[in-house]
Amino acid sequence: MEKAPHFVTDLAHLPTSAHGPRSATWWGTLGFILIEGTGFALAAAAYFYLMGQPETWPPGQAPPDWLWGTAQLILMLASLLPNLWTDRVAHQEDLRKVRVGLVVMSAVGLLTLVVRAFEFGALNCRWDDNAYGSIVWVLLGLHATHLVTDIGDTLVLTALMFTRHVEPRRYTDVTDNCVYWNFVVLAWVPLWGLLYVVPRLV
Amino acid sequence: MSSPCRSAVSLAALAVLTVAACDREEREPRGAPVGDSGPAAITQGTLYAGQPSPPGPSHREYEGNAYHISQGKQLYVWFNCGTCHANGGGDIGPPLMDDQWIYGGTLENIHATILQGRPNGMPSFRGKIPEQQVWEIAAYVRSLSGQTPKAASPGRSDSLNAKPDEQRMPREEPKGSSPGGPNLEGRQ
Amino acid sequence: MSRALRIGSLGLALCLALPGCQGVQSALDPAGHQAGRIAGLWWLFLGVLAVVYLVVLAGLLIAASRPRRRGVLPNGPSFAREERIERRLTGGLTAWAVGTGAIILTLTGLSYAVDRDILGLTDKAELEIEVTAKQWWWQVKYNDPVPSRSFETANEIRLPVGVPVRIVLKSQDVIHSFWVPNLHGKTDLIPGRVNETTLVADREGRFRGQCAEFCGFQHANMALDVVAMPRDRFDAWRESQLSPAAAPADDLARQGQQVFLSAACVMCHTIHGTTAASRVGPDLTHVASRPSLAAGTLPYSKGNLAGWIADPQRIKPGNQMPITSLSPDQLQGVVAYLDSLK
Amino acid sequence: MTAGTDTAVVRRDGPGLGEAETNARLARSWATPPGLWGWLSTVDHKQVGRRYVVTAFTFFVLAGLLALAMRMQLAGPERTLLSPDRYNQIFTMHGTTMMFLFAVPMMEAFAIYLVPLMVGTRAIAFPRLNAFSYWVYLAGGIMLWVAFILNVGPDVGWFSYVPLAGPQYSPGKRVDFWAQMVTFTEVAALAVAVEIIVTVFKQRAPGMSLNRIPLFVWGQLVTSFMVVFAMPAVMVSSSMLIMDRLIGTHFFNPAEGGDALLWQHLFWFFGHPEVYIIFLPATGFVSSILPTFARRPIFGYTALVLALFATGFLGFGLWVHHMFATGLPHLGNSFYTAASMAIAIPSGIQIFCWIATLWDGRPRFATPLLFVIGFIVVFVLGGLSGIMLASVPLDSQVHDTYFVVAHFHYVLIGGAVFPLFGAFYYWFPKFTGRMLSERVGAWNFGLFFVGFNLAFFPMHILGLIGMPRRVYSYPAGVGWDELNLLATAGAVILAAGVATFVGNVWHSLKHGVSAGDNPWGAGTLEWATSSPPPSYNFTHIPVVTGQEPLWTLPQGLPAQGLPVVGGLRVDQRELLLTTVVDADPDLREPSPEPSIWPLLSALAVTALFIGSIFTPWAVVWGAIPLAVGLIGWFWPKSPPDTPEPVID
Repeated sequence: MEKAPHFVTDLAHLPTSAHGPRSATWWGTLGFILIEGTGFALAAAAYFYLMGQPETWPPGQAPPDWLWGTAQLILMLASLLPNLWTDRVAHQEDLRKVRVGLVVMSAVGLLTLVVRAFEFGALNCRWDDNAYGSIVWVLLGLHATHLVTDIGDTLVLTALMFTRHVEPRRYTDVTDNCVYWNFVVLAWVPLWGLLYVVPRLV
Repeated sequence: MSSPCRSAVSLAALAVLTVAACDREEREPRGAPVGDSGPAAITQGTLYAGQPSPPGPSHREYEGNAYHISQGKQLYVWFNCGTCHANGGGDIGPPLMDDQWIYGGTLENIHATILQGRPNGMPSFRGKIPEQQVWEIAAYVRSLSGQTPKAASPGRSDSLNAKPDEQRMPREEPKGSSPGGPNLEGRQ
Repeated sequence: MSRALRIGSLGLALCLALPGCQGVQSALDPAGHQAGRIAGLWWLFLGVLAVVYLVVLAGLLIAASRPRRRGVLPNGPSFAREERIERRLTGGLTAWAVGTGAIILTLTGLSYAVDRDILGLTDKAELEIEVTAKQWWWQVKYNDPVPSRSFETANEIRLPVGVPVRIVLKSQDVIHSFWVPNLHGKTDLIPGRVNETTLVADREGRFRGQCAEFCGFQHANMALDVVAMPRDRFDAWRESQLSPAAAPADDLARQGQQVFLSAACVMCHTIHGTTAASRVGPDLTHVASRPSLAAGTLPYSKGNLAGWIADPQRIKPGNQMPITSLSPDQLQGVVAYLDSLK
Repeated sequence: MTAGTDTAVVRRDGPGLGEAETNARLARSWATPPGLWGWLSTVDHKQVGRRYVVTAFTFFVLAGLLALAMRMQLAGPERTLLSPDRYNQIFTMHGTTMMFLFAVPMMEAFAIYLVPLMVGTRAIAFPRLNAFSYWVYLAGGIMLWVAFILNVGPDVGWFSYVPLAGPQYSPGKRVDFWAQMVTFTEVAALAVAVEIIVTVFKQRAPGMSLNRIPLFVWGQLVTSFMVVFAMPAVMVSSSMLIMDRLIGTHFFNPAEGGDALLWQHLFWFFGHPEVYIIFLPATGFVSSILPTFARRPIFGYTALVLALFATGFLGFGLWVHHMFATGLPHLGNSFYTAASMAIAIPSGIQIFCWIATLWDGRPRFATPLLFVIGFIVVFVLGGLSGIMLASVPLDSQVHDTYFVVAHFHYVLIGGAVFPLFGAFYYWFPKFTGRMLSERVGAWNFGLFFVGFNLAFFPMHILGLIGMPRRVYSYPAGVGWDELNLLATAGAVILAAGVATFVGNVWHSLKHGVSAGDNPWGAGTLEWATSSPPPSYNFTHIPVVTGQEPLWTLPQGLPAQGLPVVGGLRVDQRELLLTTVVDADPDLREPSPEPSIWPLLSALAVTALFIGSIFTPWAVVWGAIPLAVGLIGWFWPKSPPDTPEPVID
């Protein structure tokens, strides 16, 4: 081993952080999105499976009131605007704007939680009424869990951005967080269809 | 690696957490041996109705045991207790999930009630239901009002959803044991 | 078909060399059309796949023992790929993959054909038997368009030889699986669903069926007897089963009946012609005519019956029959009474 | 050059820094703190991987002892060594432990240890997540076994079919412990899968383009993707089960619109891919061992990679063949017959390539190769009986009998444990720096091979002559007695084989022959560093020029003279990230320091999961310490990283 190694390249010029698929964290986030997306898909498949069991769907009750769920849908789709904006200013590493974006996203996130609470309250069933109630609560709860974790992440990032921990890698954390919020929003679109539209179609 | 040390520590911690589990999870199909004093002490008659008997050895064996309570639930259905008591809400017979106990709400009281029968319709099952099964049914009846440990009480049945399952029942402290005795007439 | 038969008989010869291929619970000792077709398919698969296996083993042996072109250097340098050999091996690989594909395509086709053939029997059923699985025994009901000609028994199925019988399968508690290997493959009994299968016995005999899906404590002792008998004897048996239970003939049996009707027995069992009418446990109207006790756990005999009633939890721990506190006299009476219920 | 570039401040890997100095600085940067604290806070993938190996092997031995207990009970008819209640717990624990606590974690263990070495990087991606996954796995395993010892062991089979496992027919907490154990191990497995995917995608050494990735790494990559898509199914279903049991949902209650078969669909959507999750890494062992001992590169690299993909893909289309007896429509079943049989094609291709490699090689029959040959003999038989099971009519007879028991032990022990023992013998020198005894190894193989076949071959016949699975007892006179006794005798010999292995390891750890860097003359990168490797894996990141970098060195360079790249920091933990397809150098990213937070977070998760068995509110209050743990984990250390050293 004491022989001189055969250096072919010097990589000192390489950058130490990058956004998107160049960074490892982005791929890690993608991995967890895949896992959770599979979870959503399987829960949705269970919904369709259970739909085939009783005569009517929802069994013996009216479809859930669509007001709060649709409000949630609109709120979430609207939240994509500040989210994408935050993503852009994080790419530009503009600290002031990133702070604004994160504060807005934290507020929006907490608002979606409030709306989610109303959604649960307005449901047409309890989880222990029947299998329909069970799967509805689980789908809504599964998505709510994702809301909670992403909002937790956003809040911590927001706090970090107001401390001395600001460095280039923080901006890539912000962009990864934006990617994750896009997923949470996009997951809600089919779930909303499943919970509020499908019962009206059958 | 000092894995033995680590395992021992974790083991001890978990053992403390679950130490009560052994009795709760035992599945003794022959039934727990209950001393003769158990039923005999109560079969003194309805004079003592309503008086909570001192907990006998059977308490933990049946009330704290998930298997026995679950067997009791099955027997409750099989022996058609629901014909009079419904799912515990009461119908022809008194409800079993509230805090009112005409003839006492301890395990021994309920055991005695099943064996001896009571006026106004409760038949005696002495000789018809083996001792061990009576204890199991009594334990189940206690679970209907949340008197058994939650970890041992039954979950929902694979049947129509008529009421919340026993392990989620609010605990109803028996009240029918005031010194004035039970108001038997009130039930008639 | 004749090819399958040839292979089948070859296999049968092989099978005789194995211990216990013949048996009351053997898929390789078929006594019915379906089991016969499946056994034929099995021997065919075995033949084809055994050849494949031998080819692989031979290849492995040749590869491992191939004379070395050059000496072996334990940790010497490896040698590189040679174009010529790579090409030869690639050709071999292609042929191997195509061959594998052809074999599995053929086997899939054969399997499908046998499946169709077996299902073809479904529409030809002349009798209907409803089997309800319970932890851990089988309730068997012979359905008849005339309700009064329906009757119930337990843990035994009797079939007329050569007559396809529809078996309607239900479960009262957990998932069980109905399996009589000498006659047919298994079908699950699933709570909330109704399944069907068809049985036909080609020859007389007594076979053993057993629950094949794990169902708890006493899954191991949940068996049933299947008796294939000629049509006329079957019809006679059927008539006898329709009659109510025989009245006790002597004092001991009479006393036993009294005990039965006043003790715990009556809480669970039915005996037609008496006041015992609970449907929790097996119908005992003709219990003494059955080949076994406690769902195939014990062969029927008076002694086994007494032992079973005296302590069912020793013989089949965890089963739903409780220990009753009958005195020896009472026990003797009950046994005498039940033994008279032919 | 600026003033500060004398050797004292050069903190980069490069010609300017001597080898000894580079190693010393890397050792300092990548060191794990000493003592207990370091032991609890380490994020070194080799330490974590070793723990995984030892823990999973312990569970293997425990589950094996349970198997022996079962064989003792079944040695003769109507034996009463074990009560039915105890037996049911034992066979459930055996299956659960083998599948969830041994097989999958063991394969992950090898991935955690070897993948970073094989792709030529200093650490696994997300090392703290890796440490966390181990603690969670350990907690889940201990929880299940403590429950079992306290008579709260699950007793409904490793598959936990409802309604038997549901609230009505499984009173108490036994099944809840099973369901939460699933959650524990799946969290761990999913975390490892993400780490492996990212390590393989982003951290390969420069030049390791897709067509140069070692087959072991390909196997682990495909496996990780299968984990990502399969494990959520069992998490969804076990969550449904525990909710049915604890808060009264009705997923599996037919009276309220649920269905018992929903469980089976979800469980087998996970359960069948699970078999390949165990088998594909084992094919990686085989593809690593064979070229080394045949002394030629593997034949059919591309075909083998495609076979991995095909298996991984088809593996998701077969689950219904576990449900042929449930009365599903027969036409649909035939589709699954075809799909199940089709998987024989990629398997056949793999077998051909391995035999061809051996055929064209100059094999040296060391213990690892013996186990690989045993693997082919045993696994092919299991594969062929699998073709029988794929046929609907044949399956209707042998489903849920001892034929199936024989089949999947041939597939899983044959397909995974034989290669695993080969892998132990092969990589033990790398893990420990010492060789295992070859002489004892031959005994180990012989006992294991003979014992295995004696134990499991008779079970094929037992199943055909009617013996169902999962019975604690069987009657005399049905004709099952002799074969069962034979199987028990085989099990004892098999156990002696495992004991021989344990003895070999025990002895060799202290007295084994010193191994050196590359005792087998192998070609992949894990052999290009010392045995055991240093905390930073490689002094310099190598440049890869072929599938077996140590065999295809550029002309004139000796084995240890791989071309390398310079420029990475040596004063801090830094990794080289490369592009996904071509592995071109792209980025230098820091790698996390040791931390106690993964352990604390795992403890919080443990409290939450175990608490939730007893009250659903545990999910709410348990989330608070968990949140604290996660924030502590991800909060950047202060002061921020020292500024980049500058070199002209």
